[in-house]
Amino acid sequence: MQIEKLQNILEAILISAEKPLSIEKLLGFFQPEDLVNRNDVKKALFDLQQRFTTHGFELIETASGFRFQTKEEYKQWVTQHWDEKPAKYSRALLETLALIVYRQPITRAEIEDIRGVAVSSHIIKTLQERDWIRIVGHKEVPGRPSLLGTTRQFLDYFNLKSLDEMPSLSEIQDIDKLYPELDLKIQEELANEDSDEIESENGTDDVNTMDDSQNEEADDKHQSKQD
Amino acid sequence: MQIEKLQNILEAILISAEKPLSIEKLLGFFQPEDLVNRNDVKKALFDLQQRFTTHGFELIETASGFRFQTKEEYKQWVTQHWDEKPAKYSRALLETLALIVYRQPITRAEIEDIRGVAVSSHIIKTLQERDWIRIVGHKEVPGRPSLLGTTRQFLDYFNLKSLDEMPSLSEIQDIDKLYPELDLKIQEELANEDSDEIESENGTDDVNTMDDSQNEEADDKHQSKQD
Amino acid sequence: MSNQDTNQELQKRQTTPSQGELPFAIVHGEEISAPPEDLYIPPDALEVFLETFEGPLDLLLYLIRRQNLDILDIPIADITAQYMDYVEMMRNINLDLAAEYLVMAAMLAEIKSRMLLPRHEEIEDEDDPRAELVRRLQEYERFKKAATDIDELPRKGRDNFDTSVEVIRAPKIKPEPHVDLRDILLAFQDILKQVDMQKHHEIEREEISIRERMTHVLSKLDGDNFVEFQDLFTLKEGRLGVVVTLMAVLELLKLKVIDMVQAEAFAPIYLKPVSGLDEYQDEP
Repeated sequence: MQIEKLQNILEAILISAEKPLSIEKLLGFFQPEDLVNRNDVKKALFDLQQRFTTHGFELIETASGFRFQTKEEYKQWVTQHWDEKPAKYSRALLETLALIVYRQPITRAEIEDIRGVAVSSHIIKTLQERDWIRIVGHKEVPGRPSLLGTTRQFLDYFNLKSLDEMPSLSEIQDIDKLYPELDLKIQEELANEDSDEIESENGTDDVNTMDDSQNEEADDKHQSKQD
Repeated sequence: MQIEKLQNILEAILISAEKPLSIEKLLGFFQPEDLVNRNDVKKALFDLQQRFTTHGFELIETASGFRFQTKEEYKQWVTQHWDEKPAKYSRALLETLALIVYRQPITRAEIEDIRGVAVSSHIIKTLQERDWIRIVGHKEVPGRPSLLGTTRQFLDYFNLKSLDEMPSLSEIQDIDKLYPELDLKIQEELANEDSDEIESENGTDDVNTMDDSQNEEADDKHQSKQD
Repeated sequence: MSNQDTNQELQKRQTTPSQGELPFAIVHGEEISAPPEDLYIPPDALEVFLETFEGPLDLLLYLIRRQNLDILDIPIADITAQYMDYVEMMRNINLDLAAEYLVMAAMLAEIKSRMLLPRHEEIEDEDDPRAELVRRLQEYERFKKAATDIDELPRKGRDNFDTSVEVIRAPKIKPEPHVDLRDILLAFQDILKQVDMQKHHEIEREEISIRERMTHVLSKLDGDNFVEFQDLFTLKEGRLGVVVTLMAVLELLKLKVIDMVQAEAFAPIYLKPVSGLDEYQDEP
């Protein structure tokens, strides 16, 4: 058999193999009429190793035989096959975070009081591990509960210089108008112009409608990110 | 990024991928700081395809993207990895699939109409489980039967980029065009009195004569086609 | 059921041919009492053989192709007779005969009888009685061919195989969920709505800057350090900044989160978190 053909056959066998293959095992792939001997295989494997030195993967020899593997230097890209999609935070977590942002320093009991439901330790732990909140002190009431506040990392993540740049409550009421562009400067301007309207809107029955449209918009955004 | 490095990274990504990857998906493996754009990827993939033409495996493009696979000419060796023989598909399944491929969107009743027999639910289920076909809609007739069509996975499985690459269907000949010719022939034959033998063979009425003379013509035609 | 029975059955049928039918078993003027040549096979094998047909169209195509006949010009009487023989065979060996075969038998008989009628050559538009059958046969044959073509396409797992290589991976990093600033705003807006409905104005408009400064002040007081009141102020921030800090300190005092200590009049004022009080009690 021609050396080029033998090389290609060995390549095809090895690239589709699930385990390393020894020279003996490789020889087992050939029939007597293929006229392939141990030395031929050995030589072809050696040539193959040379052939792949400049590639993104290489032919290496381990204790149990030869196998192709991706090169170490490209692992940062290859590993991304197995990257998990980032999870989404729960509504409860976001509400807790929002309260810590706008009402800091705040105790867990106060958060629970406002939200009307218990705040799980898991949520607080997640936010702390993310370095977005931390305990900034203790309230001098029975039990001396921790007071929670946001961190520098929180501001960095959202590209804020300070919490001042967070939209004010009145601006939040008008959030529909501000999106899709989350430009704080635009928000400020709009808030100033439309502040009258905001208040009047606030009193209407449109709450649900507003909610839905926001959710929808949020979903759209999420999808477009996934695409 | 240097073209050689990009090629190697793409090689490493594709050789370790479990599914074909589109250019968009491949782009997703890079960070902004990698400075890789769509055109770079496209060009690198093209070069890679060239690079592997002389190898035991190749980089091909199918409907969902690019993938490495062993070349067909080495299958007799590669197949020996596995004890089991690759699945064979029944004629009934293949004919049903062929109708869905060429006549999509098509209902089950329409398939049955052309094949002249009932289509077993088992076949439809198998095709769906293989992800080769799917319900693409419903026909607006009583009962709103499902309309079946092929999937991208079907194209991937058969190494196709699009349905255009399927072999074309054979032509249908028009029986009506046969008439003038047929009449002429019969008259000729009658004039030549060549039909004696045939008549005596069957010893019966005109109908059979006609049938047989047609047979002869058919044979002639067939031969001339073979010539 | 034996071959013999089958033959008898066939014979019986052939002795009573319907009008105008050309009995297939009368060839060269002689009665043939045996089934067609290629049916001389054991019943078991016959069953397998018959089952290979994908239906009446497939069987008809087989009969036509076997004799090299032109599909456009089928000798309908011959083919009908042959077809009926096969159907009869299937029945005789108790093969589960699909209804489609009988429907086709009826169709063939109908075509045959129409073929028997004298043809009026003056009527130009007269259809060949076989036209519909021929159309269906051709249509079926195309897809029969297409099925073969598909089967011949190189395919994954039979002709081409996936690659499988060892992968050198980087340590796995679980990505943190992404949050839009907007998500927080929406969450807070929801809270406001809920609160509006329940307790009125528990959360009032409030300058967030004071809230932030409270955190800031607290973080400066964090740990073991006493902080001098004046150190909390940054003059660069101007009057507004100073006022905000002062309000933050007052708010914290009100909340009893921090405590203010002054040893004597005009001495420096120190601030400390309430939580640290016990530890520093003995200090000046």
